[in-house]
Order: sequence, then structure tokens, then C-alpha cells
Amino acid sequence: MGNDIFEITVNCVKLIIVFLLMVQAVPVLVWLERRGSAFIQNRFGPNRVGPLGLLQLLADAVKFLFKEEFIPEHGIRFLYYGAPVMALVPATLAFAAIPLGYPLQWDSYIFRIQGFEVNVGIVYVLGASSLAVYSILMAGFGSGNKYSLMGALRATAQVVSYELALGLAIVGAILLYGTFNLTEMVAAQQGSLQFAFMGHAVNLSWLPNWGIFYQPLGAVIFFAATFAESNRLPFDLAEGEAELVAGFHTEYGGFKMLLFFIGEYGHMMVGSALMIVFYLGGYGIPGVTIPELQQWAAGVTSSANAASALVSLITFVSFTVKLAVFMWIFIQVRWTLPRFRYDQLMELGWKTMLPWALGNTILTAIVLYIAKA
Amino acid sequence: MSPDVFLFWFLAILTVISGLMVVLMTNPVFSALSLAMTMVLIGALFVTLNATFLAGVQLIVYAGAVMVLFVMVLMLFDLKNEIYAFTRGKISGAFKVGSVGILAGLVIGSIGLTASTLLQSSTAPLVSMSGDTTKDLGKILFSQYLLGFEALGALLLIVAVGAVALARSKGGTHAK
Amino acid sequence: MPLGGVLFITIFVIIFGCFLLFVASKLGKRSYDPVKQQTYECGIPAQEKKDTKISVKFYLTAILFIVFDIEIIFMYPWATTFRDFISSGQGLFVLISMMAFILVFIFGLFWEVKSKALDWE
Amino acid sequence: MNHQLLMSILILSPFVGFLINGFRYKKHSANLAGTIATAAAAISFLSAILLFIDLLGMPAESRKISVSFFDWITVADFKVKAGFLVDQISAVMILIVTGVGSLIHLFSVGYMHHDKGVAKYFAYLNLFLFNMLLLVLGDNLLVMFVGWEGVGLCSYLLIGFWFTDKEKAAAGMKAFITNRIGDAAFLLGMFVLFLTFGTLTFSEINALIPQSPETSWLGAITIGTLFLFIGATGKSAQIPLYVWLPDAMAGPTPVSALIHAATMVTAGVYMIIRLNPLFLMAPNTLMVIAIIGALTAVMAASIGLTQWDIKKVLAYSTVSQLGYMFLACGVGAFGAALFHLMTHAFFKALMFLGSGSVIHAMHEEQDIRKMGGLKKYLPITHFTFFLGWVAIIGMPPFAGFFSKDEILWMSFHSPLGHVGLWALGAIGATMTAFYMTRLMALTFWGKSRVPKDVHPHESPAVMTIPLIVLGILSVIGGWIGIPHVIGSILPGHPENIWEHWLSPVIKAVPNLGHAEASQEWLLMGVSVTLAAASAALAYHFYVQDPEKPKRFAAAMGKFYEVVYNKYFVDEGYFAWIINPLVRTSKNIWFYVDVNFIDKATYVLSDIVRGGGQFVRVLQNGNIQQYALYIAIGIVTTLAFVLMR
Amino acid sequence: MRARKVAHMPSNFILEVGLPHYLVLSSLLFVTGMAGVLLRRNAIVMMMSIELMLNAVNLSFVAFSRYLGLLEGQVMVFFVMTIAAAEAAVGLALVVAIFKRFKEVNIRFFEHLKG
Repeated sequence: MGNDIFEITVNCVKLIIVFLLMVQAVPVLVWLERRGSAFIQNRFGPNRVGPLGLLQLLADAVKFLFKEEFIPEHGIRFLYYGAPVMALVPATLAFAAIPLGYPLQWDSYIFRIQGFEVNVGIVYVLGASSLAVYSILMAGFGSGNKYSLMGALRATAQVVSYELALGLAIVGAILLYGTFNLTEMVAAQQGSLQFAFMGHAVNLSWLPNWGIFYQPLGAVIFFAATFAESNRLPFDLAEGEAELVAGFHTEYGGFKMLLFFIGEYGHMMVGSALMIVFYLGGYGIPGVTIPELQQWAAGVTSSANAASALVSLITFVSFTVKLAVFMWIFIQVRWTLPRFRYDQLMELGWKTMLPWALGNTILTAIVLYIAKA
Repeated sequence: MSPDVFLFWFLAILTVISGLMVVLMTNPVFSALSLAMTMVLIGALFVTLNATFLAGVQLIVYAGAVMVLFVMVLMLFDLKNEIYAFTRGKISGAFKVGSVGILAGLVIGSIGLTASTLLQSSTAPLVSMSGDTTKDLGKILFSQYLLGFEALGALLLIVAVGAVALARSKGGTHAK
Repeated sequence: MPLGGVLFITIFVIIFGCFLLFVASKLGKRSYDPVKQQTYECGIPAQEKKDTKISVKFYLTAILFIVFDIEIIFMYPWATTFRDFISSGQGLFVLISMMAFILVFIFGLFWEVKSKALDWE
Repeated sequence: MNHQLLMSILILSPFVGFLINGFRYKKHSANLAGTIATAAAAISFLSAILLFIDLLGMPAESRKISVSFFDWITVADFKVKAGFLVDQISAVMILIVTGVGSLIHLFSVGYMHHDKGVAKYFAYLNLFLFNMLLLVLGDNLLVMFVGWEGVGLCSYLLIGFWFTDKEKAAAGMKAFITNRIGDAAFLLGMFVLFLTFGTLTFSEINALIPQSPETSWLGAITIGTLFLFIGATGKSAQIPLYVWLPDAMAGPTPVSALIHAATMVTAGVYMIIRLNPLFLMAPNTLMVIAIIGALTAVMAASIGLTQWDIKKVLAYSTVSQLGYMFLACGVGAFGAALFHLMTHAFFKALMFLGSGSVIHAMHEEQDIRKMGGLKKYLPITHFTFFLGWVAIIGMPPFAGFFSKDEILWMSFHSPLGHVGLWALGAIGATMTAFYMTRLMALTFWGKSRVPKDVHPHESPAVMTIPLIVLGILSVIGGWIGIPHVIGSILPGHPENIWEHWLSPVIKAVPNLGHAEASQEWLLMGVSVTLAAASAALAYHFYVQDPEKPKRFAAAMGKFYEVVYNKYFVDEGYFAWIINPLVRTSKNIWFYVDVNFIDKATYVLSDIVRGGGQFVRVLQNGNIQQYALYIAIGIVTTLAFVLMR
Repeated sequence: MRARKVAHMPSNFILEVGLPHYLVLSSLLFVTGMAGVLLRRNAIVMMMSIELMLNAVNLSFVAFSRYLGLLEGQVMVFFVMTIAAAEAAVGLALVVAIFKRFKEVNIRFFEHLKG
């Protein structure tokens, strides 16, 4: 029983840390976005508070805390307050399932650098993130404002449409790895690019064995759909300023707004992390396999535990670097591309991405069959 | 109380409460949200029964798709609190409540009566289905139940065609 | 099984969010100005909400989403087991049966495109 | 490739073609639709050839490819499999069906080029091919019956293809209804056979056949085979059910060639050949078959003498030739019947296609009085038609000679035969020569009677190529069955490949006496001379002295009238069968149904309605009430189950 | 953590969770849904109650599948889910059509459809 309590405590603390990791990343990203956009637009951005304007985040947070509290008169209290809280949940749940680093082995106890391990990882992550629309709908309906409602319905229709392309793009990856488990997927992408095709062994030692080389089309579709899923530009129709004021969070302000922000950035992070796990080798480092890394770590420190910790740390850093690159891409895209029109958006989702994803699936299945049979 | 047992009771009680809320809430939007929660909780119960893949599907299909449809429709119609949420007839109401109660009693009673035989064989799972049932599910689905699977494909096609035709009937594309 | 973890983090996040909202509401200034409570309407008095027309298209999209989502979900068990089927020699059969399914899918998609159910004016 | 796959391709390829063309039935592109359909038929033909080659590779005694796809019907002891069988008989048939079928598909591309419903047309044609293959390949009577009904359906659809024309639609109905009579008999025959043998599979029936022939008229086998034969008379247009075939010429001409000359109408013959061991055990049936066959041959030929419609002439000729096939079956010469079936498929399909080419050239004109002298406009059509002509009138060494002569010889020589049958056959052959020459002369030779505004032109290559191929087949098609008497004097002594090929599956005629070569020569000589003389007479009548026939007809007076009006058979059917039937059923309807049964039911319905007044309160459209009834039902049921 | 006392008869209903627990839970949800179908007047809520009933049945399917060691139960749940979703889609399409006509989703308005 004592063991149980230990495990439960460790896991709970770990989960809270993962959650806080995600939450604390948001101010940094907001800062990055503001500075980055200023950089792109040849401005300065926030640069007064603290070095490089970094303390702007704290100032913002304090300002948010002291914002005035109000509900719109036609609003429904429970939905109005529940929506921002709900916005946090799906992103957190999904993010907690993503392996962030190589498991750490402390004596006989294996400590996963991951909120929790789910053996049907993909399905779980998709399921969790499909709950995100409730937050949007609750906000839209709870505000008692027609602009909010329209924005919410638009956002829902958009998220839902792109969820199809997203889900279908992954089928190719699942076919490739033959598993739902994210950790196994990462493990399958270690080493250099090598595969057997119709009896011929192909080995390209200068490329990592990443999924993107097998699934380029799938990766592109998946990444594009991720933008739409997290309501980011060029797909942020839900908050098209000119048409619907500010979409489903028209009536929100202060800390409630911040919670929506956290949810949105959380979605971006989940999307990027999934992208990394499916197509870019997860926490692996290109050119170096995990056993090589372990060997090196064993050479650096004498203790096996410390070596394992070192490996985990390095892989975690590798993952974080990849994640950062993707986050930057998100920001760069937001400030460089124009917005779609709504009909264009739906057309892109249904008539372009869905058929292409379908074609990718068929192609993958046939190639896989030819390669294996 | 072991964690598993605690989880079951926690989930079961929450499920029953949210299930009751579906029926008792006078605002249909709240009913729908409670139902979504019920579905999520039933998904969690699937996990306790080692059907992890189904739990995920439950989340995606029921919570993520079907209930979204319900909520969207309710919001589309802008339905708020209902003054007459329940049927009114007193006699038929009594009949209805009575039949529901009797059915519950009968079913639970019969489960209770057979509990001893059920339990003998089933407190612990007969075949340990730990590990990955997902792949087995896929295998059985694509060999033994292939015909049903293809038939469902056809059914979904018909639904896609039929539902769209129905919803677009009578010309107008706008609902007030 | 991570179920406990999932429940824990869900409850934790909800409590965390509620706590933040509570703190913010306690710290924030409060003033009861009836105009401030009004629904946002670009500065003019709010219109009746009943006049908003919301297109059934949203609903159509949701229906089609359900249908296609389920079809995609059906592909998941196939995708995980396809390699096993290939190695057990049933690959072609399963491939063909799935292709038949996908054909139905494509047919549905094609029909929806052609019937303009997916067009937004 | 394994047989199962080949067989599936063989059967399903036309079906796929049907589906494709069927789904795009509104399209007007003849080229695309035709290409799809022809490709489907050609693929089918290719797999038929592959199957045939496989069959050739097997030892002669066990040449049999049998494929069973699934259990179709299983009811207690009654088990039917969706099984298909390729043996010597059905191999020949599938080659004919798919080969001639492919050619006719190709021809149709040109013929139907301007038609609006071309995709529909090709869809039907492919469907027909599919059903015909089912009929031919089925290893039991039930699968065969499916095909049997299917080809009937396609025949109906294609006869009435231009259904906006009321007469053509009526012709389709006539064909369908007449066929239904036959089909009913076929079903009865199947019942009788099932009662007798307990199975419908050919191989099992063959294994259970008694050793000695059944002499009684009331024996199970005799009755069963008689019923089957009535079914065959419906499908194969024999007396008394032949009336639909001439009317069936309302369909597009390639259809007439494929369905109403080469393949479907031979289904009855094929069925009898398929069951030949069984029919041999019923000599009484055989006698009926032989007599009806011979009578049909003569009667149809005589009607053919007087017709003016190019296709009607060919139609009666078909009926007459089918009569020969039945005559052959009736005298036990099943091999000869199948042989004639094959050669007839070649030359009659050729002649129909040729007539199609003529009709096409004449802008839908079918009356031979308005033709003549077409030789110079349509050289290829004329030449191929000429080949068909010499084949059908039985000139050596063309295909028709060998098969028809074999039939005539067997009808004389076989112990089941009779000199009278031979005489009828010979008369029929003479008439055949006459009316075919007449057709030839009026259409192609002599002075042109073409109206001024019509400018005949040769048909495009897609139409002439099938004609040429079929023309070649009409020439050489008979050479595989050269009889011994002729073979013995020819250099290299060619064997009778045909007889050799069929010997394992077709039982020889019992108690066949020794053939006198001189006798055989004599009969051959007589029939050939008669045919040649009659052809020469016809040439004289219609080319050299075109006025003579009219005078001759006038001289014949009433008799000519009767023959010209097809012996008033249609009118007779109407007067004696159809109208009385309609009257009787009207009376029955009025007195029994309206006055008695309906009134009785009104009383019942009043009672029910009166009771319903009480119950209708329950069905008030309130769904929740309904749900409550369901709930109460569940509760009661569950309570009952638990308390029991 | 997973060490469960294996006993043929449960010493305690609360501490030993087995098949009957899931069945009872499932039947409770089922009758709840049934009550909703019988008592609610809003057509959409009725349909939601039907979904609840279907879910209850799914739960018992999975429970049986687990405790009898047969995967068929899970396959069945898969199918039931599909059919339930199809039913929801078509049913709601009907409701939308009715709503367009009567501007109401009260079930009593469906009575106008009776013949």
C-alpha cells in the first residue's frame, strides 16, 4: 500500500508540473508573439518593462487580475463562467499524454517524462481535443450575444471540419507504425532512415528515420489542420474582427480571456507536439540513437541513475527545441499570412484536405501492402 | 478500498447523477451538456473495463460529434428554459413513472437474484484481457464482422445523403 | 491505467481555473452600471436576438462531420492491424475490403460536393 | 490462373459492364458505352478461351471444370449451390455466347451510334450476356433457371427497347408473356424432377437415371421431360409457342442477331442437350420433340416463303432452323443438334447483322420490295451475306451443309427416327433454299427498287468487321464435324473432331444400326440437289422473271393467303384462347370477387372498424404514449419471465 | 495496486466490484433514459434520452465483454455507436424540418404527422 501512495503522489505531482509547464509557457509565448510580430512589422513591441520587455508578462497578469468583473445581462451564469475553465481541460488532458522525454530509470523505478502513458494515445488525444468545442459553444451561448453565438457556431463548424482532415491524415501514420501508442511511435523513429521495400533494404544514413519522410503529404495536411483546430490565423475566422467583433469571446475580458488564451496556446502546443511525435521523431535527436546517448551519458557520470537522468534531460531538451521551432512557425504564419474567407475555409477543409488525406491513406495502404507482401 | 474500487464508485455515482440531470434539467442546453458529461464518464467506465480504444471512440464519436450536433441544434433554435418541460397528464404520468420504477425494480432485482451465479463466474475476469485488446478488436472486426462493417459503411452513406436531404427540405436554408 | 491520473488532472484543472476566476473576481473592481451590463452591439441598443438568422449550413456540417468521423474512426482499427494482416497473408483481402469501404466514403463525399451541401454561399 | 478466378471473370465481367453502363444510362456517347460493353464481352470471351484451353489440356474422359462459389439455398435436404460447370457442352456454348456476343457488341457500336439510349442499350446487352452465361454454366437446374428468367427479362427489355412505339412495346410484352407460359412449364418440370430425384444438380441427376427407358406416357421422367420441353418450346420458339419470335424483330437488329438468333433462343435446345441422358430415357418425349421440331421446321419455312419484311423472313428462318435442332434432339442426335446450334449461330447471326447493315444503309427500311440491286452499294455486306446464304441452304462445303445434313441423316438413320421425319426435314430444307434465295435476290440482286430519296451506303468498319469474321466462321465452321463418309474420300481423312469431342458427355443413340455409306451418299445427294434446284427456281422467279411470283401467288389463291397470314395462328390464339380466357376471368371477377368475396370482407371490415373506434383512441399520434405502451409491454414480459 | 482478493462470493458489495455492479449501473442509466423518453416534452431531449439508453446498453455490452472474455461485445458496441450516431443525425434532421415548419420542438407537434 505504501508503494501505491508513493506512486499516486509522484504521478499527481508530475501531472501538476506538466500542467504548469503548459500554463507558464503561455506568457512566454505571448511575449514572443508580441515581440515577434513587432519584429516582423518593423516595430519595437513591448520593450519597457524589464529586460527586453520580459517583465511585461507579469505586468499583464497583474492587470488581468484587477480587471473589473461583469456578466452580460442576457448571459447564462454557469455557461459564461464555465466556458473559460472548460477551455483549459482538453488541452491539458491531451498534452499530458505526450511523451516529452526518454523515461528515467531510478534504480528499479521507471519514471516517465510524460503526464501519463496511454496505450491508445492517438485516440485518446483526439478524443480529448474533440471536447474543446464545448468550451467554445458554452462561451457563445452563455454570453447571450448574437455575435458570440455566431462566432461560436462558426468556430465549431470549422474545428469540426478540420478534425476530419486531421483524423484522416493520422491514419497514414497509424498504418506506418501499426500502433496507437505515442511512445512506440517515437521509438519506431529512432536511427537513420532505413526500410525494406519489396525485399530491397534501403538505408539512407544521412537522414533520420522520421515519419515525415514516409508521410510528407500526411504531415502537411496534419499541420495545416492543426492551425484550424487551434483557431489560429490564417484560420481564425471565429474571431474575424470585422464580421463578428471578436467571435465567441466578445463578452469576455480579464482573467477569463486569459484562460481562453491558455487554452488556445495549449492547443497549439498539443498540435505541435503531435506533429513532432508523428512525423519528426518525438524526443529523439537526429543522428544519435538512444543507446548511443546512454553510452555517452554513462561515460560522463559514474552513477547509472544520474546517467539516465542526463539522457532524459537531453531528450527533453531536444523535444522542447522542436516544440519551440513549431511555436515560432505558428507565430510567423500568423503575422505573415492573410485570413481566409469563411467559404474558402470550409471548401479547403472539405473539398481539398479531406480528399487529399483520403488519397494519402489509400496510397499508404497500397504501398505498405506492396512493400510488405 | 483499493484505487480501482474507489474509481468505480466515483465514476458510477457521477454517471448516475449526470444521467439524472439529463432528464431533470429544464433547460435543454444543460440537459445536453449533462449528457455529454455522462458520455465522457461512460467512456471512463469503459477504461475501467479495459476497453481503452472504445473509450477513445466514445469520446470522439459521442462526446465529440453526436453531442456537438445536439448542442449546436439547441443553440441554433435558441431554446432556453422550458415552462412545461414534462408531460402533463396525471394518469399517464403516473403510469409512466410507475412503469419506469417497476422496470428498474425488475431489472435490478433480477440482477440481484442472479448475482450469486454471475459473481461466481465473473468477479474476476475469466479471460484476462489485459494488454492490448485494440488489435484483437481490429482483427475480429475485419474478419468475422466484415460484412456488418461494410453494411455500416453503406448505412452511413445513406444517412449522409438522407439527413442532408431532410434538413434542406422545403427550400429555405435559414431557420429562424 | 492512467484513468486516475486523467480524473485527477481534470479536477485539478477545473479547480485551478475556478480558483483563478474567483480570485480575479474578488480582486477586480465592481460597479453596477446598467449600460455596462448590456449586450455588446457596436454601441447601439441591442437588437432582439430572435432576429438573428443562423444558417442551417452549420447543422449540415455537423451532420456530415458525424458521418465522416465515424467512417474515419472505422479506419483506425484497420490501420493498426493492417500490418498484422499482411504478415498473416490476409493483407490483400483486408486491403480490398477497406478499399470498398473507402469507395463508399468517396461516393458519399462526392455526392455531398455535387449536391452543394458543402457550399457556403 | 485458377479456375475460380477465371470463372468469376467470365461471369462477372459482363455484369460489371452492365453496372457501369447502367449507372450512366443517361449518357449519349455511343463510343464510350460501346467500348465499355464490348470490352466487358471481350474480357469474358478471353477468359472463356482460357477455360477452353485448360479443358483441352485435360484427359478426354474427365474434361470438367466445376466451380462452386457458395451455398445458395439450404432448406433441410434441399441444397442448391451457386455452382458452375464447364464441360464439353457448356464450353462450346460459352465460346459461342461470348464470341458471337462480342462481335455483336462491336457491331452495335456502329448500329446504335445515333440512338439516344445507347448506354442503356449496352447495359441491357451486357446484362443479357451475364444471364446467358448463368444459364449456360449453371451446374443445376435452378441456377440455369435464374439465367433462363434473366435472358427472358433482357429479351423483353431489348425487344421493347424503343418502347415509345406502342407496337414495339406490345411485341416485348408478347414475348414476355409467351415465355412465361413456357417458364411455368419449366418450373413444373423442375418440380417433377426434384420429386423424382431429390436433387436438381445435373451430375447427380445423371447418376440417378434408371438404366432402361421409360415406356409409359405417365412415367415421372416422361412427364418431367415433357414439361421441360414445353418450357423449351417457349424459349426456343417452337409450335405452339413460337408466335413471339417474329414479333420480337421489333427490337434493334443486333439484338435480333444475338438474342433471337444466336444464343437465347437456343437455350431450350441447350437445356435438352444438357439433360440428354435423361431425355434418352423418355422415348415418348423424344418422339414428341422430333415431331414438333419437324413440323415447326416446315411450317415456319413455309411462312418464310411469303414474308416481305427482311427481318421477318430471317425470324421465320430461325424458327425453322430451331425446329431442325429439336428434330435432331428428338431422334437422339444431340451432338448434331449442338453442331447445328453452333453453325446456325454463326450464319444466322451473320445474316441478321447483314440485314442490320442493310437496314442501316436503307435508313430503317425493312421491306424487301423497296430494296433490290443493293450489291453494288454494299459490297462487303453482300459478300458476307452471300456466305451466310450458301451456308444456310446447305451447300457443301459451307458450315450449314455439314450440320443440316447430319440432322437429316440421323433423322433417317436413327432408330428413333423415321423416314417421314426425314421427308419433312428435306421439304423444309428445300423451302429454306427457296426463301433464302428469294431474300437474297430481292435484296441484293436484280433491279434496284430503292426509293429516290434513299442513298444506300456501306456501313463503317465496326459493322463490317464482325460481318467478315462471322462470314469466315460460316465457311469453315462446319469443317470440325465432317462425317465419316465424306472424310473417307477427302485427302488426309479428316476425323469428325466434333463427335470425338462430345463423345464423353453425349450418350450415343441406343441401338444405332450400321450406316450404309451408299445410303448416306444418296440422301445427301437428294437434299443438296433439292436445295440447289429450289434455289435456282427462286433465282429464276425473282431475278430473271420478277412477274412470275405474283402470278404464282394468284394461282395459289386462298392457300397463299393463309400462308401469308402465318396460318392465322395469332388470330386463332386470340379467338380461341386469349379472348375466352379474358371473358371467363372477367365473369369470375364480377360474380365471385365483387359480389361475394368483397361483400363478405365488408362485413369483416365493418366489424373491425367498429372495434377500431374503441382502439383508435390509443393511437393518437402521441409518441410518448406509444413509448409508454412499449414500456408496459417490456415490464409485463419481464415480469412474466421472472415470475415463471 | 491491482492485487485483488480473489473470492467466489463477495464479502462486501462495496469493496468487490464485479459484473453485477456494472449491470446495475447500466440498468439505472437505462431507466433514467426511459423516464426521459416518457416524460420530457422536448423532442431533442427525448432523443438525448434515447442516446442515454443506448449508452447504458453499451456499458453492459462492454462489461459482459470484459467479464466473459469475449471481444464480440466490444464489436457490438462499435456497431451500436455507429447506428446511434446515424439515428441522431437523421432524427435531428427531422426535428430541424419540423422546427422550420412549426417553430417548435415540442413532441406534441409531431402529432400533426399522424395519418
